[in-house]
Amino acid sequence: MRLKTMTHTLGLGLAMFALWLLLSGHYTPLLLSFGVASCALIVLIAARLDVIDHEAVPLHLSFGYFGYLAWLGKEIAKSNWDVAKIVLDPKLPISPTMVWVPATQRTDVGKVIYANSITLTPGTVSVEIEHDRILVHAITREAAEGLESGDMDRRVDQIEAR
Amino acid sequence: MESVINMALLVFLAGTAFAILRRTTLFSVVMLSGVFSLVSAALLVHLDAVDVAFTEAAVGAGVSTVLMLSTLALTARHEAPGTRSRAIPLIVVFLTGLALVYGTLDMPRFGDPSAPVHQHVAPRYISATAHEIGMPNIVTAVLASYRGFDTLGEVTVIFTAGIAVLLLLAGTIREPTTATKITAMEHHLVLRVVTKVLIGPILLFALYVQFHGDYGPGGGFQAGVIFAAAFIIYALVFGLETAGNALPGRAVRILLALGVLIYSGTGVVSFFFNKNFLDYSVLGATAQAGQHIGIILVEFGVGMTVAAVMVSTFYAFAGQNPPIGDEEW
Amino acid sequence: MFAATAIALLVAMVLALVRLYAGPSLYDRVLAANSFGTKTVLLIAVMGFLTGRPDFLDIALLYALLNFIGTIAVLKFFRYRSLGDAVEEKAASRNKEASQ
Amino acid sequence: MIALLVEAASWTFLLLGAFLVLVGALGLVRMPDFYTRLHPAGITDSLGADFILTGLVLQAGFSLVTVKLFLIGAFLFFTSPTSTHAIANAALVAGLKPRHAVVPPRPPEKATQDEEAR
Repeated sequence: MRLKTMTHTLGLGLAMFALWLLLSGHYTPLLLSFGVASCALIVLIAARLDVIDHEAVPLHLSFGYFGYLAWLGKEIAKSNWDVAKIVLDPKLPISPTMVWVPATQRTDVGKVIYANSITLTPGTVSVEIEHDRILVHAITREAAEGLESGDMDRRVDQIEAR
Repeated sequence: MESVINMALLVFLAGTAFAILRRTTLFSVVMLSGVFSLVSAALLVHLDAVDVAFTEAAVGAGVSTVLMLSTLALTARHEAPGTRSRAIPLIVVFLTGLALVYGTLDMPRFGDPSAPVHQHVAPRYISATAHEIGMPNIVTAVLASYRGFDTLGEVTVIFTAGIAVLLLLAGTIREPTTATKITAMEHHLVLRVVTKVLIGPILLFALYVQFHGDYGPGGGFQAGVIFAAAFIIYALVFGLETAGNALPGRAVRILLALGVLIYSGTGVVSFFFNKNFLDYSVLGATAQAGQHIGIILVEFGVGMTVAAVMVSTFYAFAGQNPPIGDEEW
Repeated sequence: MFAATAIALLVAMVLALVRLYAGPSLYDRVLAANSFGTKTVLLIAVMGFLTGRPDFLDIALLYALLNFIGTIAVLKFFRYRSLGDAVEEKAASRNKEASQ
Repeated sequence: MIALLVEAASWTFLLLGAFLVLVGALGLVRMPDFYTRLHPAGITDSLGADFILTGLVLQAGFSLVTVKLFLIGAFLFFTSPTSTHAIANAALVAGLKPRHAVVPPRPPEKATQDEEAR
């Protein structure tokens, strides 16, 4: 087994056990041993399903990700406010637009983070992903232009950089 | 406030049921029944029947939509218009409804502690669970120990249903062909990555529910469904063939029987100690410890059978290549 | 205040039901059903606090984890017209003839 | 004093969340076509849900309940954009045209690389 795979396996096992401890709330020897057994079983199943890799256990983007989340939270709040204003406006001032925006991330995980960030901010939804671009439906021209400026794209690039 | 929520949810439930009756596009019926399941889960939570709500949630969110859609893929998309008169069925339904409403007049008030159902064995379960079984969740104690024999029957029903589905559908599964397969949505980036990340937590949640049935809502039935849901989502995204290679249908069928065997085997052990079937007291040093061990084993058997039935039913349905129609949606 | 939140959620659920019934396209219905699911998660969480028993959260957690399975099944259904491994159309009909 | 502040913050979050969920649901009814309806649905899924969960977290104090509420938020964070994307993609693939926007053609020169990229 390659070292990298081993790190991912270990990472998955530990993450699962941490999740068990958080969910359980009963820390008796019996339940803790069930927890260990469960995590071992999950790692076994995951290995069998071949889902242990950098995509399932994205250890490589641990730290930059939190800074990104804070920025994303701010963006989500802003765009929520924008869309809420549109909905409550009696005139319903929408100008729906569809554009392809470039996705410059190197890895698939990066592209998924980018695509899901686009969807999470109301006002823009990623509709289709191709290898280096994403088709976006935006509710207003401005929302589409905001994405085309490439700010979010660059920030996702940054958390990807090791 | 409580009753406002209650009424609102009941109205939703009735409204959804009427909408299901009215629609003839089966696809929207599938969506509506998803909503029906959500509302009934919320209602059951509100009525304090948390274990039942849990089951409803697991089945409704995890498997029922998938199974209904795979049935749609094999059959028609529109309800066939009825050809006979609707008058007679309407009268029958109306009279039955009247009879049922008449029946409710004699029923005790909702939550009435002097109602017969609360006078029979329930008080004994409630007072005795603490010292006889020693676990906080009385539902699990009743299900797996006091009424262990009933539950064995239920598991056998599920087992039989699984076998029946396999017998009905397995014969018509087509062999894998040499034709090009549009396997999987594996190239569907978002789904692939999110599924990979979430399979671990879903499996863990299933096992958490499995082993914490003694303390809170949950147990083998719910855990089995959630466990199966993890495999179903894997099969949806990575393709049935990949899933079949990782977890072959034969292995699932063995687990299907093994679960029931674990359950009844746990019951048989007590024969060797001159006790009744499914009397777990002999399994541990003290009667209470024995009960605990017995319940854990039995629930494990339940979970295994339920998960296996769900997975093999999904395999049987999805494994059929549907006739590709050009029917308008 | 939990009550106010719960009522707001119930009203939002009615609106989602309106969209679910009105459609017009199938995707509108899926979207409405999905949105209804999120609101149910929140309602169950709020109801746990309203009745003073927040251990109900396990059910909300379950929905949060599993509710997207149905949507994925819908996507697969429309993309490939099958939940299993769809075979390309021509190949499928050829296969059908061969088996007869 | 601090307890009072936490209480007030909690109610604020709950009411704001409830308001946003309502606005999202209203948008779901008001918007003219499927693709535009995706956006208000996103309000409910993102900030509406987060605010309500935050309000509940403040009520729960520091306990396992908090952890579970946080986990609900985290799982919704993964699953809700995924389902929205899945529905939108299903609609596009099945040929549902946006009523108020034009689907731009894909830039042709890169279409052939698609297969090799995988």
